[in-house]
Amino acid sequence: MSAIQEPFSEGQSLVHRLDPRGKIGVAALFAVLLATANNYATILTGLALSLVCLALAGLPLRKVAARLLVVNSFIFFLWLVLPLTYPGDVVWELGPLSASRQGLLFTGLITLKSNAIIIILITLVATVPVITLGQALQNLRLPDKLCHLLLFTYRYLYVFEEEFHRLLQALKIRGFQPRTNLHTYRTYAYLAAMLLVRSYDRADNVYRAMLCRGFNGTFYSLKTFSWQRQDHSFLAASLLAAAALGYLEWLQPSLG
Amino acid sequence: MSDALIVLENITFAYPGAFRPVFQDFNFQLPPGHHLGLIGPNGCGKTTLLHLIMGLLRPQAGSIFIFGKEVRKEKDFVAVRQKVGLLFQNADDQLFCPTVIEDVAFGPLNQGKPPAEALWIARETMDRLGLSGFEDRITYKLSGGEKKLVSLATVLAMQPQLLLLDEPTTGLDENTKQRLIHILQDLEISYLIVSHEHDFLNHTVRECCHVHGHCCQPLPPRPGKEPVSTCKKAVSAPGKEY
Amino acid sequence: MSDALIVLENITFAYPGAFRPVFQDFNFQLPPGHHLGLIGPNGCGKTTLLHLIMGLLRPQAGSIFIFGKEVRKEKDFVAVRQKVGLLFQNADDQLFCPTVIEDVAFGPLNQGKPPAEALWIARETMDRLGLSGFEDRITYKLSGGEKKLVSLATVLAMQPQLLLLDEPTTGLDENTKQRLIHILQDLEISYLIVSHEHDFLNHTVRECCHVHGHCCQPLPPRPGKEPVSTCKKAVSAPGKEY
Amino acid sequence: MHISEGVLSPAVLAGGAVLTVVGTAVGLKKVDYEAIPRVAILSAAFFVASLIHVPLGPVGLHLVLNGLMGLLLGWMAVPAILIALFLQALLFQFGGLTVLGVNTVTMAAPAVLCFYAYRGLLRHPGTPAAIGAFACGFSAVLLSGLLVALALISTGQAFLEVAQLVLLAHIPIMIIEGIITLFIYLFLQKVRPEMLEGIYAS
Ligand SMILES: Nc1ncnc2c1ncn2[C@@H]1O[C@H](COP(=O)(O)OP(=O)(O)OP(=O)(O)O)[C@@H](O)[C@H]1O
Ligand SMILES: Nc1ncnc2c1ncn2[C@@H]1O[C@H](COP(=O)(O)OP(=O)(O)OP(=O)(O)O)[C@@H](O)[C@H]1O
Ligand SMILES: [Mg+2]
Ligand SMILES: [Mg+2]
Repeated sequence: MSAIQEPFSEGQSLVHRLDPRGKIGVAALFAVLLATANNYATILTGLALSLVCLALAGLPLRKVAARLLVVNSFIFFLWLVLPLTYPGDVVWELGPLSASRQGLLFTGLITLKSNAIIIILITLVATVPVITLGQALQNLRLPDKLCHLLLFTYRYLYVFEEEFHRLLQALKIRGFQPRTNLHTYRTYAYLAAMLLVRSYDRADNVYRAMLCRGFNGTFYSLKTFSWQRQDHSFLAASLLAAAALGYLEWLQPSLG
Repeated sequence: MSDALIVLENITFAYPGAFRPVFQDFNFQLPPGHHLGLIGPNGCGKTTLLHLIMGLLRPQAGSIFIFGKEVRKEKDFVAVRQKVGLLFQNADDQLFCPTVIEDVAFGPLNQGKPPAEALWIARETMDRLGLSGFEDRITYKLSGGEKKLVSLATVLAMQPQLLLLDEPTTGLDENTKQRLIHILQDLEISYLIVSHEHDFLNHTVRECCHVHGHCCQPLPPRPGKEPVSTCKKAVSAPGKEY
Repeated sequence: MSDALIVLENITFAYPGAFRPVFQDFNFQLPPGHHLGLIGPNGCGKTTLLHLIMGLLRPQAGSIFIFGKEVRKEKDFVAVRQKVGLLFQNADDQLFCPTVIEDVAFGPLNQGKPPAEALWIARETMDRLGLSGFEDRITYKLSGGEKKLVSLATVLAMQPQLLLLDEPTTGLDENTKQRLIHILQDLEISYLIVSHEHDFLNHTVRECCHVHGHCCQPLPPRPGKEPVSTCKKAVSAPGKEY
Repeated sequence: MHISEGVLSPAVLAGGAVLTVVGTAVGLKKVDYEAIPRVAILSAAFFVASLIHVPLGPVGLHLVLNGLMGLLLGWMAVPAILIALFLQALLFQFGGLTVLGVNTVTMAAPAVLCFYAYRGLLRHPGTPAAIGAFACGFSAVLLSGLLVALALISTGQAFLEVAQLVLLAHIPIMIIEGIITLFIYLFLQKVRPEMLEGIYAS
């Protein structure tokens, strides 16, 4: 029912069982490597690696594809503009429009890069439930306050999403139909404002509840992580792969 | 049967992702001029039933007839929502305008009434519920009971022919409950009340009906002054346990 | 009087910006070993009273004594909150940790217990309430009734000497209410329940008390098997109308 | 508007990340423990409000509301926006990890700037405040659009036309955000003026 879901966090695959701290580190490393890469060889290798991970994670491919489709809308928009405006050798012409070879290659590079990084994000980070992720980030020494902001925000996301849903239904049963007019904008503004007012008061109550339970400025975490042999192997393999990507990117003559 | 206000035939409904359906081949009907109580344990699907009637949820199978006409598409339900009023379980979900009068006039405005007429209808409805003087109160700051009554006003302002009330008494004090009972007793339209409170049902409806997984088991009205047992008995009937 | 668990003397309290005070020269006391019900119309200040006792709100005038000691400053109230548990009206306000076990262990950890002991206490409390197996459930995914019981566990895990419950039954079905009644009947500590539901109060407390603007009008317990009328009568007593 | 992964140059990504770290540090300093639930819960409410589809002719636009977030939270809007964007990246894969810094800057910098720019105007109730609220919503999106364009152009001249189109696409959003922010402001002023206290703080 809820629009906010974590479809990838449930599963029993090898990828799901890895220590989240290792997965976060490796995902960050690969995301940065690929984001800085400019070489087709590097990026194709990266994409291949990300697809291997995807296969190992055993995620529902339909859902992954649906996500990728939505995410690629900005990239699609780039395809409409970049090849036509990028200077270079013309390979295609239609009236005043002309596409350049360099433009096509460049846009292709961006597309592959973007998809490779997103697949890594899906397979390594989205396979961790947000709650565990918050605890892992805390374990990785991110500021305490930031981690708690994350966990709190996530906790109340669902409360507000439900409230929002119910308010939308209230609009419906009172004959509201969205149109392009001021009445519609005012109604939506009221809806958002009502959510904000309630959230503000709820925050007061939550803080009071924390005080009642003896809160004195320290958050304790009960979550313990255990680093296992499979995590060692995963880290070692990832570092090797990263080295290979680095070699392709910086030590190989450009193929692109 | 064709004169029943609401007919649900062989409805199957499951929430997406839920592991079993709330309703399976479910049947229900509300004859005209009736005041019906609907009871059943938490999670048996009472709220879901009302939302199905209003088209806020759509069944996976089965047909719904409202005022004798089958309703299927969003367009059909838009028309239904003009004639059937729903009072939500939680008044906070129903009120979202800054002031009471804006909230009550919202429905009539959506029905295409000109602002002056919408305001007039809103005032008139509020008078009827004893809410005159509340026009410029901030809805958010009303007490629980006042919120409930204002919600009822927002629904009645749309001049529905049928009213569905989802647990109208939760969190209300005794006085407000009494006021609600009087208001309901004075209404000329049919209504259907979901409630866990038997006392309240005894004063507002003459028949109760118990929601099961497969049908809505009607409990015939009893003559005499003591319809309490009707509702009481229904509760102790074996329900879908959670 | 000095052995009363809670004494409020001539309390005046107004919300900032509100146009009249909720309490004016208000007096209240809770004798030890008592199970007291607190009733009154919506908005009469029941929730406010509990928040004053916990020091979540501060009165503009008057004194509060808890366990015979006057409490004034934040430091005093920090000590009070170790001994008095408050169950909030809304369970979503009370459960803010990601998982159930973390939420239940949050209080003991803040009391300075080492993690292992805190966990043990949390498990033990949950067992007592029939919640074993819920440890790793995500709090926001619990049903309404489950949320209420887990909230109660978070409060009991702090091993309070006195429990304040703010409308613990809203929206609960008959089964969950019964479970709550049994849990409360088995508790050895004093408690105070705010509720609009007389049935529930009849099973859990022997005395009721009606909150007025100026005092909390106690209604003496009646001997015999039918304490219903105690609570029933209180309701019809003239309250502060809104 | 989220920028996708893989588009921007390493220098721009790094710049965004550094600015976000600094902004978040400043913001977190201002968040005391009492404010944690408030910032988080407002952040959740904003996340949900951004799910509202506002119709404009045949298309639906999502609300951004970063101007309003600035008004209510000041500097604390930076960590709040960072968290909201991180969750969007996780749950919907909008934006991403390496662009998180840049996306945060494009949303949060206008929020903080508008807070300081329009605070004065908003302190005068009536028409000035109303104008201030509209301008706040309007210019926050305008600035966001400009920053997105700037990030694209700094990556390479090739993105000049793309940046222009992005900016163009922001124009209708600006107007709608202005109107919506105005109505929300009026609502809050009437219903819960305490929420706007940040405007009066020195
Ligand atoms: N949005 C939803 N998504 C998934 N399941 C839901 C949703 N809403 C309700 N349910 C489930 O559907 C069933 C019926 O819910 P419904 O709200 O109709 O019950 P109800 O009879 O109104 O209960 P109550 O007396 O508590 O109001 C329950 O098991 C509930 O958990
Ligand atoms: N945060 C607040 N700011 C201003 N006024 C408030 C606030 N909270 C409550 N009030 C007002 O104070 C009065 C007492 O409220 P309180 O919540 O204590 O009532 P209650 O007896 O618990 O009612 P209910 O039975 O509805 O829970 C009400 O008139 C209410 O409108
Ligand atoms: Mg219900
Ligand atoms: Mg209360």
